[in-house]
Amino acid sequence: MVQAKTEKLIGGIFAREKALQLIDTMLLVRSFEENAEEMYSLGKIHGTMHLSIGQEGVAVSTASALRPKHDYLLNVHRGHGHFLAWGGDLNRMMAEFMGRETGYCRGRGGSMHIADVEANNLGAQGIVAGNMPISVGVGLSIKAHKTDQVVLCIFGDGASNEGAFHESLNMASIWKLPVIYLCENNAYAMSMSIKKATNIRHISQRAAAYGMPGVTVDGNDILQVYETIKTAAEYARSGKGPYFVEVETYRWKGHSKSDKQAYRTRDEIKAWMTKDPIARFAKVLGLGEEDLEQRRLLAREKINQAVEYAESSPEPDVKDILDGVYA
Amino acid sequence: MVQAKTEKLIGGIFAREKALQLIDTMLLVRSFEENAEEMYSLGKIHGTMHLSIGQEGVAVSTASALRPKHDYLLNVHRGHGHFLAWGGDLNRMMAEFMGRETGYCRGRGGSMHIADVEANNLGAQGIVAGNMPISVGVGLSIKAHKTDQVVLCIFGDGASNEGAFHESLNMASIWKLPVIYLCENNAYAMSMSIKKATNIRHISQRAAAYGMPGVTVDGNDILQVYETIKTAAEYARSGKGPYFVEVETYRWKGHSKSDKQAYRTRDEIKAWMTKDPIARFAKVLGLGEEDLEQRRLLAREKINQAVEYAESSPEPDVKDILDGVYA
Amino acid sequence: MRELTYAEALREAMRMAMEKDPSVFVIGEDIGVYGGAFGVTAGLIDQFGPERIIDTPISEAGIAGACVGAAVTGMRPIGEMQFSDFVVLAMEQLTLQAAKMRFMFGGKATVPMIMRLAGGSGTGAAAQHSGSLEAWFVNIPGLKVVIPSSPQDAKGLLLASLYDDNPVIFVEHKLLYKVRGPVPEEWYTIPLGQSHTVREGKHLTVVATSVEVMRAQQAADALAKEGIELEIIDPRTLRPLDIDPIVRSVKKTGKLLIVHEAVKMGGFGGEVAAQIAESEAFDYLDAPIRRLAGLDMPIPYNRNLEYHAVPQVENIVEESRKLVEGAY
Amino acid sequence: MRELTYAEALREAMRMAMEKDPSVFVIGEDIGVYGGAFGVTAGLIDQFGPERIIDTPISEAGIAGACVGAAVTGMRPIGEMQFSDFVVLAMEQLTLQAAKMRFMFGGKATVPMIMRLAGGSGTGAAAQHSGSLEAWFVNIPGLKVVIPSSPQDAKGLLLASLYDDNPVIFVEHKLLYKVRGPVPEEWYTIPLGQSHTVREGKHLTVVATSVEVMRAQQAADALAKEGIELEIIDPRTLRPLDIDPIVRSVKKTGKLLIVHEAVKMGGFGGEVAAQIAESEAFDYLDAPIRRLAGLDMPIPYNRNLEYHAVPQVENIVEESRKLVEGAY
Ligand SMILES: Cc1ncc(C[n+]2csc(CCOP(=O)(O)OP(=O)(O)O)c2C)c(N)n1
Ligand SMILES: Cc1ncc(C[n+]2csc(CCOP(=O)(O)OP(=O)(O)O)c2C)c(N)n1
Ligand SMILES: [Mg+2]
Ligand SMILES: [Mg+2]
Repeated sequence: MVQAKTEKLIGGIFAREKALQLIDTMLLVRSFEENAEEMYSLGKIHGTMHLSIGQEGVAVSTASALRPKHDYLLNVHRGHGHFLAWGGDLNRMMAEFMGRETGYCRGRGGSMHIADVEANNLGAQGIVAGNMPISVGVGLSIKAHKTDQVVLCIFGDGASNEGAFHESLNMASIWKLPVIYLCENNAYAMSMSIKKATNIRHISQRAAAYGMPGVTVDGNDILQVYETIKTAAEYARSGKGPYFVEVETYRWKGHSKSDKQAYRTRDEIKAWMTKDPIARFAKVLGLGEEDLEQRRLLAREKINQAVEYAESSPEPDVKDILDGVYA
Repeated sequence: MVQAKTEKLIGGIFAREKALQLIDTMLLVRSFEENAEEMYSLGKIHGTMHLSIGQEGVAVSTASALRPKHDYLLNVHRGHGHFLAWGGDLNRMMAEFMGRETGYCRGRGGSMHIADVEANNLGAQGIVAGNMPISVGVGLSIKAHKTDQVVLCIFGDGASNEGAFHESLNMASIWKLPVIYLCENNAYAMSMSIKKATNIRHISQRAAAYGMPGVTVDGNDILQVYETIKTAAEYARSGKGPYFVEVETYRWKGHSKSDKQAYRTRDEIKAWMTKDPIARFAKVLGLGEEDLEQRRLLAREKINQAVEYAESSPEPDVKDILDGVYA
Repeated sequence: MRELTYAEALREAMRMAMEKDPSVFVIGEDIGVYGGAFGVTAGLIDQFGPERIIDTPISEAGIAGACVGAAVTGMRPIGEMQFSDFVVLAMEQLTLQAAKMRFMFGGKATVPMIMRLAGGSGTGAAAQHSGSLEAWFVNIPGLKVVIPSSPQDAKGLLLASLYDDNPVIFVEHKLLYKVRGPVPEEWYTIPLGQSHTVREGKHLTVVATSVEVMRAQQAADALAKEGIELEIIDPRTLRPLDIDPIVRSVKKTGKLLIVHEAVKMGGFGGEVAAQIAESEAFDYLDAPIRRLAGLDMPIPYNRNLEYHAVPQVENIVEESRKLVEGAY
Repeated sequence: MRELTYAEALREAMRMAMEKDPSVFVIGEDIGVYGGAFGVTAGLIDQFGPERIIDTPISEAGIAGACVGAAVTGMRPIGEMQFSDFVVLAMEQLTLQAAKMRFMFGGKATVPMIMRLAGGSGTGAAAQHSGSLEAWFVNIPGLKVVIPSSPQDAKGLLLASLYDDNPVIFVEHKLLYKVRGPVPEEWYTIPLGQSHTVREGKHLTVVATSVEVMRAQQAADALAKEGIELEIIDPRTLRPLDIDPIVRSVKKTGKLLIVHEAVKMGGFGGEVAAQIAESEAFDYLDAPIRRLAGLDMPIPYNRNLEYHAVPQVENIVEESRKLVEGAY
């Protein structure tokens, strides 16, 4: 089944070249986060960050089904993968993580607020569901400008219980705004299992409460996510309104740095690690381990260069501390 | 069909005596509001108020299916009917409207905040959906006290688009709290038609988003509402969790005092006036016009006495102005 | 000059802006056919249609977010909170998103939006519909806070706010909507961050905002008969605050009375008092700085209590007299 | 005396209260098995179970409402906002419902609840996770605002807040959670509305709150070597504010410096300055009242900028020296 899809995709829409790029981007994201984790423990990065290791498949398949820089991105706190898949520059991203003046936000934002406004990437989000009301405004703006853009609004399972989720989906629906609501259901909101946080089987069932199409797909199946987002984007671009996509995936690491993970079992984590989106897609592409290792090394190399770039970049000057508060 | 129900009810659960009380309460509510409207235009009542004329059926049937004073009431801004049906005293209610010291809230609350805490009536609500998060807390309190009480949380169609609606229903559902969510869908939120405000046919469809039972019934059919609330109450009391009831009804008057009603047609209003819950139930009971007129006069008389009581009551003393800010 | 009410002046400003600039739109509850709870947007939907005069469901966070998202992508939205109290439901979008976005993104985004709030007491609307919450926003860097006290200021400040590239909290007062005053017909702006000396006098500096400016003027008329001359200054913009004219005035009068309707404790008046107390004017003060403000309570329903809950003309007269006669 | 961290002191207070009183429960995000984002509730769920240590979905308005509804029906809930910033999503329940309910109902209801906020900067959490919003609540009658600066105060003030029949906003600081100090083992309360003179001195009165009390003490140690003696007063409760000890102190020292981490403009310091400027202490001031507070900006991510965005020990030392040496 997946195999069939693969053929079709690899053959048609989805050239093998592109497929290999997705593998490379996933490897880059994972290396970036493994490196970030290490730098954090070495004290080279501070604050907090949310690793998406295990969820990389969603990021690369989603971005590849859209038009990054043309479309808008409202990213989530666990958004390193989406940032890179949207075409983010590794050096300036690393510089932002290390709080340097050369970072995307001049070191003022960090992991939780990294944005690339020129690329219509309107930033990661520190507030759960905080980007959802904003998606309504971006949607209105697109309608007013009469373009064929769409908004990709990303959030987690936990965000689906915020009031902002409700108000935003309803408004987007009644005004037929071109928004793709991408819910990354990784089974937990920090320590809160989605099974305890709601009384329904699939978060996508909530789309019906707004008269909006909603589907749930395997977030670690790149081709399936790709096709679903394609469908959603066509729907939204054609003026039919918003589309809700729930992807089921899993984060291998803790929620953030302070997480002892007492709320889940090693076995559960292990089970999900066998569904590694990278390994899975490599298999689909018939990519061997040495080939993969090659690519992994290339990714690591890029990361090291980015670290060099960031470390050789200046810190913000304290005399500029008030820069950017007001226009 | 209704006839059949009636027989059963009038015969069994629902003695004719009780049925006649419901008629009398509806007449009382209507007279109260007609009088309030008049006093307002005479400047004897100030501020604003929300008349429920045309919706009286919901109030009397709901309260009669519950245990006022034992159960909890979280009332809505358009809640005069519910206040009286819950057993509110006409004199102290009128005194509150006229801002007198003898009023339920010592004249500090008025129509929008009238409460009778001793009767577990936790007040009307000035904030749309503002009582919904509170219902979660009252539900938790009932669970902690292990009583068989339920919470009646009333709100309008417009409230169903507030974030608070979403968070509250979800919490009540996952914790199986004994709350009856009564949505009075009177077709408009101020000037906003529910057809424009949402993209779904029935607000009760939203209950599914929380794994909660939800039904929609004719709000001007007293017996149907009565039976539905009975079912909901049994469900909630038995620990199964919250229950969502949408009643379709209509307000004959404007939203509040400033309403020119440019958003709806006279015909629409006329059509709904033929569904007058009082006339309809009188018919069910085979009550003649002169009998009804008799009862109407009795109601007016009670209102006049209440006005006398209120007008002869003292205004709050300015030296007590800070009373009640802090415990 | 041609006279308009405060509400008409606001409407005219919105109309002129929308006629000139397609990026401007208005969004809020019942602002279309209903014309807004206080009639401020009456008729605009007939001219601009439902795409630019957007009636919303009852979703205040959504309204604020709609403004934020539209503003950061090139529009100039004007949002309305039907009653200022309801802004409590939009604080996340206004203070964590709109106010901080530009800074968090390293100065690379602009959020040119206005959120209009219908504030204040005096209509019998009781505790949940009579709020004066401007002090909250004054504590939030990234926002500007504008609070007009006259029809002329209402129009000029609204147009200036619209073309300021920062999010502006625009605080109106229900009792002012029907107040008439001269309003130029042409397009004009009143720069944000400029205090306005409404009346000159030598005995006492009175800093007042919103409806209290009107009351201070009436008090000044009464006191003038006794030979007491008030100098009334209306900051008009609370953030940024143009303190210099107040400093100069206090150096001249040696006395300062601050008047606002909002609750005194934690209210904006404290900021003015503090800035004067740490300014060069401090040495010129020959009496304690006094604040006349809302009592420490929610707004009551009863008409008489409501009246006494906030500063009225006679309170300003009495307090001014005491200060000038050296009672403190 | 036995020493505990600020977090442990808070936990001990909650544990003692829950052991004694079945009406007490704690509700918030990740407070159960996770133990809270800062470990304050660690282990409590093992002792009291999920019915009394209630993990919630991410629904801050719901958490606040759960507290309001439970409180008005006989419980004594303790709510937690994982980061103080998230309280922006609960403002309606806290300020329009909890704060006003008793008054609106003619004094016939009580809402005995606590909302704990994990506030402040210094952890690199950037603009949306480092807020100091206490000034908002100070402007809301009906609420009490408590802000402990030491483990001992944390326990005593939390127990006092729990048995106060009004809604209490309890402002904690992330950087204080790990700070150790002596904490009595028994049940004790520190009355709300009592300022605490942390250190006596004759040259300058320093009013500081939360983490700045600690910094002020370090500054005082440094200045003591130069012969400059600071008198440090921690209001501990911002609403109601116990101003008398501050007035007495200023009459003694003739100088006042107010220090808090929150942004200066519109911050709580303005209220203190204003109350002193209108008090009898006014005549004793021989220097302008100074405020040292957060810069007018959101909290930046970069460690160095973050450090400079709020008052540090050296800033207090320098500002105190200037004031005492008559630089103003
Ligand atoms: C309004 C708000 N509440 C709480 C938090 C703290 N917080 C940050 S991420 C998170 C969990 C979010 O879960 P989910 O939405 O499922 O995304 P995930 O982290 O699982 O990717 C929480 C509780 C926040 N940042 N904002
Ligand atoms: C949070 C909030 N937003 C807006 C309002 C103003 N308002 C009061 S009632 C109302 C309409 C409510 O409609 P609905 O919920 O359908 O109840 P109905 O008035 O129709 O009975 C509005 C917009 C309010 N009181 N609170
Ligand atoms: Mg999750
Ligand atoms: Mg309605």
